[in-house]
Amino acid sequence: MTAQTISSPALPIRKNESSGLRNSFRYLRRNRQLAIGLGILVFLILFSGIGYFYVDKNTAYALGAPAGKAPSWEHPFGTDGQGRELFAVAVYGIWETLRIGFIAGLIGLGFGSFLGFSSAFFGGWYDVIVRWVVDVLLTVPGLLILVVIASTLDNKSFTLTRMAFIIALTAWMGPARTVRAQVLTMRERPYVMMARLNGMNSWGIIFRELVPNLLPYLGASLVGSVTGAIFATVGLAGLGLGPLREPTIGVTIYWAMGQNALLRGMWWWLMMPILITILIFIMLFLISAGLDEVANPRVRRTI
Amino acid sequence: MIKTPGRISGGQILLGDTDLTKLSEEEMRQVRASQISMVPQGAINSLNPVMRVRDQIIDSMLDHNLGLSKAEMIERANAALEAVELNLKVGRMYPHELSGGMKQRACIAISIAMSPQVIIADEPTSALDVVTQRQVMQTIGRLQERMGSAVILIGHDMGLMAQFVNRMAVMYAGSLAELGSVQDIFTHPLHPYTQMLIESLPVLGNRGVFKGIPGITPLLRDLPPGCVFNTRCPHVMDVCRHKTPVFKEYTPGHWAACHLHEK
Amino acid sequence: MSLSYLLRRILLVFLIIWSAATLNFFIPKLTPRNPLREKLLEQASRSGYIPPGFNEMVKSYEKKFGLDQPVWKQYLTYMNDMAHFNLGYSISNFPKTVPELIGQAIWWTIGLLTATTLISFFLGTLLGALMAWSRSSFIFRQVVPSLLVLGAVPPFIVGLLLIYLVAFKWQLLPLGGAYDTTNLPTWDFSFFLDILKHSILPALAFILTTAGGWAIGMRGMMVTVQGEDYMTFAEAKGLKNWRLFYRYAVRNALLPQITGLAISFSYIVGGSVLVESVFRYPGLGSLLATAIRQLDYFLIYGIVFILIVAIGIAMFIVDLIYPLLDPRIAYEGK
Amino acid sequence: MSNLLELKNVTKKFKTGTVALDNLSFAIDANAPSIIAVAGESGSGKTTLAMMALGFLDPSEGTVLYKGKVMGKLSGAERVAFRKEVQAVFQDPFAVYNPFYKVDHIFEVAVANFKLANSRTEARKRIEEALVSVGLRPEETLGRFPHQLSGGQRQRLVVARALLLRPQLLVADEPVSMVDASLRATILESLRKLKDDLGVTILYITHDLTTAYHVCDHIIVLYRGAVMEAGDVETVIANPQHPYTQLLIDSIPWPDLTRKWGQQELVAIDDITIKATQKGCKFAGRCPHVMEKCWQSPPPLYEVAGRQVASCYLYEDKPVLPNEELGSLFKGQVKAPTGQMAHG
Repeated sequence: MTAQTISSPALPIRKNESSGLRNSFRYLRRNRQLAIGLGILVFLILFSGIGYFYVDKNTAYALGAPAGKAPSWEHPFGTDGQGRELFAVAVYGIWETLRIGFIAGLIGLGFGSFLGFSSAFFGGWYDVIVRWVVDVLLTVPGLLILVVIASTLDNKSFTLTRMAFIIALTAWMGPARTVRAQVLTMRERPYVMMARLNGMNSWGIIFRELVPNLLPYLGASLVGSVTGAIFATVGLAGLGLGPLREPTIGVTIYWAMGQNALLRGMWWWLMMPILITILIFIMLFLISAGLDEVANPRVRRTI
Repeated sequence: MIKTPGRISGGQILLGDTDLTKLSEEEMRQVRASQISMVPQGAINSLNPVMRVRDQIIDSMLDHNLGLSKAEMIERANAALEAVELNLKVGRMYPHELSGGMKQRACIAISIAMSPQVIIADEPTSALDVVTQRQVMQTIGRLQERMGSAVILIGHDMGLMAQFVNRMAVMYAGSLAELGSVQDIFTHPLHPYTQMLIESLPVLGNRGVFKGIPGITPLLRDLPPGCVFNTRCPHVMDVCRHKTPVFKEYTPGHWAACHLHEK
Repeated sequence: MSLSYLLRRILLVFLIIWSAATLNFFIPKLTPRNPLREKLLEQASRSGYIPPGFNEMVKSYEKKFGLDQPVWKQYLTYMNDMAHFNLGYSISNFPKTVPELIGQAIWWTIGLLTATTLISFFLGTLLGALMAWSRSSFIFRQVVPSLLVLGAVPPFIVGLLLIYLVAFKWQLLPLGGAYDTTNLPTWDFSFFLDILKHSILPALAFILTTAGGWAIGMRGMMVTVQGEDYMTFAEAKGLKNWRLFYRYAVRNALLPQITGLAISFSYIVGGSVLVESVFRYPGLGSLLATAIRQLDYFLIYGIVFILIVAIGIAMFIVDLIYPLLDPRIAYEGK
Repeated sequence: MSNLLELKNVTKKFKTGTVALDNLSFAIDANAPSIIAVAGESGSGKTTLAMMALGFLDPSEGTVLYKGKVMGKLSGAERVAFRKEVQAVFQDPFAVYNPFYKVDHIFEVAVANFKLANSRTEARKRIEEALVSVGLRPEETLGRFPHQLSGGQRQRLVVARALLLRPQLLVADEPVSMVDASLRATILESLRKLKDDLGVTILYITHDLTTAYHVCDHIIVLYRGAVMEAGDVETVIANPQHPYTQLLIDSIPWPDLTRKWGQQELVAIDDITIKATQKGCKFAGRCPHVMEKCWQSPPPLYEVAGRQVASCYLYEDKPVLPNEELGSLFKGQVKAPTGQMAHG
């Protein structure tokens, strides 16, 4: 007769909601791209992390080793025409490249998502201005802006960390746009109304209701800005901008091209940075595709 | 149109004397729209947003060797639009310029353009307001009489059934529970599910009485043995739990699958 | 097409060009010194002689960036110059002006980029559509997708790889340049073939890396579109497979791709600068790389400015085409 | 006169130019708990009205008053009180849950923000009581994620939340339209218990006149942002006076073979021609009885019978009820529904 007596049987629930770590591993088994991408990342970090302690940094600079040696047991990746030990260059170059990428990517993501959140949530003129600025700056190639900035600065006062900050200047527009779009759709969700009915204020809604759901997007955005930043470091160095003395991947490419490595028969000089760059970008691509699958389960199977 | 991984594992689907399950994909394609057509559920999104309405009527004729000239096809498309009481102007419009009711009528125009023998209308009005729903259903009804086709109305709204259909079949968890004329079903329901379904309907008068059907529908991959309704049936007997009832004709034209009536 | 749409687009182009010009004006000003003047003098002293008219050039720059003027006045003068494409002299190629040098190089860039962008867009979109189409053959659904990884790699890196393998190791195609410099350019068929031969590798580097992006985007849209009600209804209409594919699925999935095309110009140009410089292709990219090496500031700023203007115009053209393809935009605001 | 919530000459225009509500006035007196149906088709402005009552939308013109004070000018404490006293049940019982949290979240936040309990155990006890009284077993529902529960369970949890908060006004926006038909009765029954046992006034927003007829005491019929007819639900549904209400009720597909559709001929609507800027009666374009004056100015509310008003010039000889007194219709003794909700 009355409502109390009915209670529909609960839907079956998987027993033992085990620890987060085990769940993550189970998830990685299904999301193979993410797994492989993260695997490469761990490998690269271990490679340069361990190398950091065992490889003499001085050999990574010009005249630190005999010049023009082909790869051998003694010089695993060979040495370049100016006497750099390419194995040492790889160890420090990977480290520096990833470091620049992550510093610039994190700054870009932080600033971009702040703008995205605030403009979507508060709207009005502020939103209009942010949107226009982002639209315009997204149209201007970041690399060209960086070329103008970097060429104005003095090569001597250029450190890698400073380079990271400069690159961060062009890394925030993408996150600002994606975060804004996501917040705009999420802001209209009924659970936000529910939170307001529960007496939550705007900041509570942003941090307790929206941010947790945005994590996959923020992750994907971070990978996006890191990719952009690494592209920019390698690209700038390839054009001959930035600290050209430092042993980075991009700088090595610059010297290998400028010194006609191929014509001088030193193919390893060019191949080492190229293969490492390809590995780094494939890693970023796989991670971003994997995260994409987390964020939009609808468009599964990216590879 | 069963999408993979679904497939038809047995049985026949007869249209006249043809078994549709035996047709090749190409033959089946020829059958669609020209002999069996569909009025879709979500009319709002069932039209191609980048094509004009009339082109969407014509392209299906183009793909069914009708031997018509372009002009004749336009003629026919216009006739279809007129049949669903749409202005001919609508033919040159894009879907986003139409209201919900107009889109649904445009969809009907597409489905009847080749005068099919069977029109399958799958909840054709579930997204529409009651007045628009009535207009759309009355349009379908008039067309059905004029073309002499059969309309299969699929839906959960018993009210709509009572208003529109002649014969109806009640399905529960993938099986037929009852089949009969709409009078039979509403006045002498045989199957307990049908009875409860009818009792749960709000009617005018008897205000405040409003019943539900306790329990939940079983999952299709995990059906109970015997009669599929035995978990919710108030008249459940032992036999219902292990033996599947036979779908039988009890009075002329009135069929049901229930052990209660098997003597 | 609604007027407000058009106005918004025009405004966007102007904002892009204006910000490019402003960028070129203010960035050099960020350093406390007057780097332009210093560099000019440094250049002059490095080459050991002062070319005729050099003083005049210095003066023209001093006028343009004159420190005696208030900043807003400098800015106005500068903007006026930019509006007339008065981009100044090249320091290392004096007395050639920046527009002259750009004028020689820009056609190579435009030619290469237009061709490769179009090929890459159509190829990638088609592959993406076929990959997502449920009735495609095994090759498209299983094999082609693994090639998408190439899209992750920057174009110039693939360019270097191609140079090493195809041009250096197997010696199938030239190492770089736009034509064989041992032949004097004569406008005949063999010269044309020569140009084509030289452009294969840079174009390939570009197509291999950008087509993947188009394919991924298209595949995502095709998956979405195939789940739409109008696809189910279209199938129930008994349409032929190719009509379903082309008129219904591809036609709708293509729209976001076109928007993507407008947005991607920035990436395309950024990537092409490096590809050109790797292949020493005589376009704006190589010119930029040379300018950077020779610290030829006005040339750098000029090239950056022109490239951004070109991007703005290309975007505008795509935005004008878009409403023709999507009736929902065309009627907006009617 | 103590109105909990009052709308005075409220008009809402959206940026797109659509007028969602047009000069609407009415008041809800929390001292005479009742269930008021706001019925209308899509585009009638009923959801706008709900959002406005919840304080999620501001009117373009006119004022919304909460306990006699203008909504935008509430003090901090009054604002908190408003938030607690005016609650809602929404249409989609999935989307109201943040997928990141377990379903407990909607209870826990409410308990914390409105200080509903002194300790965790007390909070837990009160939540469980609320669940039990909507027919849910706490151990089967709490601690789960929304996707692990059925639609009926999720919606009953939302109703339980309303029960826990004991609001004075509950806005129920199509609470059963996305719930399986067999579970509707339970949810509607819970709503009625909220009114009977806790004295909660309920604004039942719906497009479905049949459920409105069965659970509500009063009804307001909206068409394109204006009131067409209002009054006791029994009178209005059984004996509609406004041509629009007549059309609506005539178009309901009753599951009754003796009551066939279409006693009244339809005036075909060419949807394109209806303009938002139309003066006069909103229904004039579709009305079978349309007169010249219908196009001039909107008709006032005529008292066509006891506790029943219709905005239609057909009843010009009847006394006029001033717009702002619409709320008075919903006060005083109400004839309770005769039957009882039951479960088969």
